[in-house]
Amino acid sequence: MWGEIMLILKPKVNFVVTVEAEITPELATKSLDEILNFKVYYGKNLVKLGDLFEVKKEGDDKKIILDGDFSRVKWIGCRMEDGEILVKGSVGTNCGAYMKGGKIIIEGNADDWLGAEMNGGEIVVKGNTGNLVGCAYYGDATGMSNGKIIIEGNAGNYIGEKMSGGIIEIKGNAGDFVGTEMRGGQIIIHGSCGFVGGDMRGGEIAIKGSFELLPAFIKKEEGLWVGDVNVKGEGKIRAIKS
Amino acid sequence: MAIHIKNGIVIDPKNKIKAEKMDLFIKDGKIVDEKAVKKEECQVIDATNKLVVAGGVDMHAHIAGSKINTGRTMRPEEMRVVRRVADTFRAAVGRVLLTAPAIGYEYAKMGYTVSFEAAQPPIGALHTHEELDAIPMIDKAALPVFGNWHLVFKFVEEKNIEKLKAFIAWAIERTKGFGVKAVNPGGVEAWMYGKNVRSLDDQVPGFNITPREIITSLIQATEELKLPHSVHLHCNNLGVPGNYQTTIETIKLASKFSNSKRQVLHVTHVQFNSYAGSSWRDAASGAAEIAKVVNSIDNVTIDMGQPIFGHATAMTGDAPFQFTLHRLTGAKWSNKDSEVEGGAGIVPLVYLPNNPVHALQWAIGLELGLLIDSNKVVLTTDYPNGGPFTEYPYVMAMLMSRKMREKELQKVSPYVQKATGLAAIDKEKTLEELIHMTRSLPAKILGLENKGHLGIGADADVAIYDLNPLDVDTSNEFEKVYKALKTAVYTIKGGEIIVKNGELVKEVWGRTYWVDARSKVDLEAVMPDIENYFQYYSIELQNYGVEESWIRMPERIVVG
Amino acid sequence: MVNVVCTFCGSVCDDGEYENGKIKKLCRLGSAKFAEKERIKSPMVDGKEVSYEEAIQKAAEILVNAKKPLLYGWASTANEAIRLGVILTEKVRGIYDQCASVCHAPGTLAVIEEGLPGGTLGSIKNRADVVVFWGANPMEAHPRHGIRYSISAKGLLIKDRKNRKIVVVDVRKTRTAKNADLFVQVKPGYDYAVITALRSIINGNLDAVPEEVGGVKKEQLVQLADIMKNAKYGAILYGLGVTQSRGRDRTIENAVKLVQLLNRTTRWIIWPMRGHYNVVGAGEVPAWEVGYQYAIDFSRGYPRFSPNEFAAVEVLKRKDCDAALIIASDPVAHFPKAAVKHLKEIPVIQIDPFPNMTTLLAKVVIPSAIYGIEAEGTAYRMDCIPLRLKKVVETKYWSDEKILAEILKKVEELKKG
Amino acid sequence: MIEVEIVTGRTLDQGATVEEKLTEEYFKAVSYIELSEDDYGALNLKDGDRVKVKTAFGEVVVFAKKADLPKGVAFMPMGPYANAVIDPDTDGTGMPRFKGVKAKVEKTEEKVLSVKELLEAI
Repeated sequence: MWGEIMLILKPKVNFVVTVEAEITPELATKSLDEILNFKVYYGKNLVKLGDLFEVKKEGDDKKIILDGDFSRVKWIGCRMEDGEILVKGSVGTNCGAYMKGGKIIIEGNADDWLGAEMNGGEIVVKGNTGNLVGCAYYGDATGMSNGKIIIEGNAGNYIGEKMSGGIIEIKGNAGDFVGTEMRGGQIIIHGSCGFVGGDMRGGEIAIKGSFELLPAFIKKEEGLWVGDVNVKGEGKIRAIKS
Repeated sequence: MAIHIKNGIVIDPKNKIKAEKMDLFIKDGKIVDEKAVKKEECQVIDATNKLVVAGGVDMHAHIAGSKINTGRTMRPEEMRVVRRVADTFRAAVGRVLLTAPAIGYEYAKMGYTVSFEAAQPPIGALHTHEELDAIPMIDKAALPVFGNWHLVFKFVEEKNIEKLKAFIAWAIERTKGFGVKAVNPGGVEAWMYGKNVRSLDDQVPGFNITPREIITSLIQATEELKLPHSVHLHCNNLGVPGNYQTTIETIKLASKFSNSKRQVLHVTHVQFNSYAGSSWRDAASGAAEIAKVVNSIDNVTIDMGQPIFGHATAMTGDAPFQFTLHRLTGAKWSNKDSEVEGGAGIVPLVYLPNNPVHALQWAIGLELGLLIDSNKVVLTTDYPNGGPFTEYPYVMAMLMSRKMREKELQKVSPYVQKATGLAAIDKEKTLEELIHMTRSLPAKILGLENKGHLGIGADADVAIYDLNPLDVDTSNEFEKVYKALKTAVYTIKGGEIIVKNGELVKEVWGRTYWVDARSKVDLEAVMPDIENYFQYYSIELQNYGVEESWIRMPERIVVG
Repeated sequence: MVNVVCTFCGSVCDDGEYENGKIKKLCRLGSAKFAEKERIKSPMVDGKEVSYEEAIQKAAEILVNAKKPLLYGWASTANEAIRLGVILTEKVRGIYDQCASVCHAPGTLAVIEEGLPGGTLGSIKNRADVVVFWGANPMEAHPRHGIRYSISAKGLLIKDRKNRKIVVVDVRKTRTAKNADLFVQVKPGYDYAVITALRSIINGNLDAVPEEVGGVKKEQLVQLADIMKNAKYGAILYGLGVTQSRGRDRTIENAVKLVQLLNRTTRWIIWPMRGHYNVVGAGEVPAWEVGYQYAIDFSRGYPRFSPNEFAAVEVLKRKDCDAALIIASDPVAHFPKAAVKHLKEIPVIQIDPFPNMTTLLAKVVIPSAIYGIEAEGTAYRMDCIPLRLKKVVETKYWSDEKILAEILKKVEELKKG
Repeated sequence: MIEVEIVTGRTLDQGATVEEKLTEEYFKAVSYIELSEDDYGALNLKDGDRVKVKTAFGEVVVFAKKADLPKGVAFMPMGPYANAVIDPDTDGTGMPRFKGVKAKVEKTEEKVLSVKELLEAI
């Protein structure tokens, strides 16, 4: 999809346990030697990237292709600020966590914690995603605060909890507890979902399919509810007219 | 092995040594006379031009038991700060709330060798001791809480001091505790009905007694028992604007009593009880008034409860206050009503320099530290209520340098200028005073004769810092002072080198002190009352308490 | 006759009387605990009987050689053993998880979000005029809870059952529900919505509440809200009906918010009905040692917490461990099939007094003494009250504490090479 | 065939035998499903009859019992039989959904596996 492909990684072993590889497009700007020696966690062992992946380097631009099944590789694109990552297969947990800028495209599925506490940039998932998309990590006050996540398939539970800004768009269905404690930003669901907007203070959730409204929202007009009244919230839940 | 600390500059206030170049000798865990060692067999530590002092003594921190542990559970965001990856030592994590290994390691690195858990829920005593036992490096003890215990209420109501004494002796033995702590006496019982007490003369719900009577009875009993430490009091009305008057009234309760060795009342984290004004909108400092009273009375000591800007977690036995704080901040809140003994609460908070109230609290702490006679005020942050204990060096440097205070005042809310007298205080305490406030004074207040000093026979707990007291200008070189005090060049605990150049070199396990005053009372006389009251407990009397053999390294201090 | 502390459920009744193999005062579960039953006869490796030393050597080798071992169980052992287990997990850089992760761990997540406004069982017994069991059935899971602490316990202010109102909220009419003053039947999966409705009613937002929520009529919701508001001292005691169904931690979090609200005008507490006798210790000990209660990964040499990655069921489903030590627990019987599958594929070490389904697939089996009968140690009751477990019978079996201490020693030797 | 939502949980019998998992008593305590009177009747069941419980996650044969339950709600004691059919998805919480799993239940002549056979079948 890009004119020039700058760094290509391909798994070369069957991962016995998951791998934690905090790879960002920044890596593509390093020398091949540095890339091969980049440290990743393989269970308790700190190993070289080159031990687990085939590495092909074709330039210095901040672009990476992850070619193959990365569903057992965690923390891809975590804290990335710019550049692009294309995952040709599926990706493991915490992909794009704390992301500030740039773009991640996932052709397969994404596991839990996609774009957690994301603050900028864009993530596109062609397949489905797991749970906790754009959420806050346990103990933190704010989830996604900026940026965009587009999911072409379905998403799991707990989407956009404590979200304060940015957009999450789900083309398929979402699970339960969408936008709990949300304060800002927008969640758009083209399919259906379960409970929405518990303790919502602000922001908007728009849903095309069916959903379960909690007994803490007041109907303002046809297809528009405001709440959660228990936190004197001004969050909007909107039914998208088809 | 014996150790010879050579050419250090020693400050040892208890033994009236004011920055003297001298050698120290250590053998079998004690400070010994030069003649007691063979010099050629000693490990020599060259302390040339370095400050040599006794290990620090933290007399009031929350380091073990259900409160801090619930705090940890509540706050995974605190545990993400990695201080140490596991190697020959344990992994250590925590931002302000630390794991047990991290607590021991951080105290040791700072040159502190003793810390007291300041509020032990009696029925949870075994939990507190399990956690104390998990803290390496330091000596420790726990103060069980008495101020809302129904059996205390009963004996106070009956005005039966003999039974109260017997009960206290029984309870501190059962809890393997060190002394008598009281938290918001009567107020926590009121909280069981959703209320609090507001003055020393409010009636405690369900009992015909007042906080005043609880406090004076506890002091009388403690004094008659001649416990090493006095009553250790967290006053009523904590955290309420205008509370400084209650604090002053409370301090004055001590004037009826006297003790030739020590204070008869220690009032703790007084910063939280030094507010003038009628609401947070017009709150101001009551520190000067409190200082005046403390300075004029000979039998009361205090500790600061200094807030440090940044993260903290409020955790006290003052359950109604914790609920108020939760309402005020909207933060998450844990509460624990404990049988018929008391309660506790936990609320995370963060002290922000720009927040007028937080800046006020910060300034009040410093005012207390500056205005109160150095023989009566101990340095604490009421860890983790005011913030980390690891910032004691910041507080020390601030008390020694007006210049540093002026610099810091620039960064805080201007509200401090009108609501406190901090900016006008030109007092600069000396390094010797600060060594006293962090070593010899807390040891004296706690009645620990072998701690906080370097005289012959003292425990060989020594801290060596890269600071020459004969040379340093504490008024101007505050950055240097702060940095030097933050990390010890050497920490020696019980005669073993545990820290070198700020790095851990050996893991040791300290002692747990507890006080046994049973021989001074008629336990038989009080047992029927205790047995009768156990119908209101959810465990059997025979399963209540902690045996010495369950503790890693207990040390019994017998009274009488 | 000696006093014993029961090591079955989270009630940890400490008034048992034991004499010559006979137990008095305890419930059917407690009596079963003290009854003689089949034991694992000897340490075993690959089904062959070996010495303790040989089994421990093998166990240590498996743990040291693994890339990421899972050390799971801990709810039915003493704190002293748990502490060594946490240190062992840290040493081998594995994953520590405990039974709460299939039991009450969602409650821990709720504590993280909103805290735990609670009290000891003694405060309920002495003060509670209203007790709400939410998705909890103590009559079967904690048979003496009602008599000792909650339903009919005689306390300081509440002298008998007549002074106390018992409410049960559940999806089915349990034995506990049959003894309640009010039974509120909720449609499975709608506890969260029902709690939200109660908050709305108490907050004065009756308009936001439709005529029926989660199968409960508005009228009954208003009735329950009134009972709650008018309580002098109320307690919500929740069980697995909440933690294991739709909403899990979010439902509990919502209940904590309800309790926060109620405390503005009266006194309420909330507490989980913890299952195993020391499942609380299995969380408290790692909390003070390494900062978290469960689902803790040490692969980087320091602890990290993430329930959906490091809780045992997820670890196994994701095939994210290559060895397992199972202690004082039987995941093969209690985990979903999809998780058990991976246990069949990796070397498993089991430490337990009794043969169970995990024994059937374990490579190394190390039998242990029973705490509270054959070994002494510390356990925390469901309300975190510590109790000392007693040893009343001599045994040839090693305690978990001793077994773990020896494994730890061996692991250190192997690591030094 | 009927459709139900299964909840699982502890029972006194399960609790009393949990430390004897390889015994007949434990087998009896956990290898059944409780159905409402309506559902029980709809399947024409009688004492000792077996049913096959099928969910999206597996199937298992257990004994059927009648109990005081709302129609459409079924109860299984916690243990290996329930775990053969419950939802292993933790929805990101680490906790599988042990309660509230949609299932189809039908009468069967197949035998109820022992716990050992059940493990072998995984």
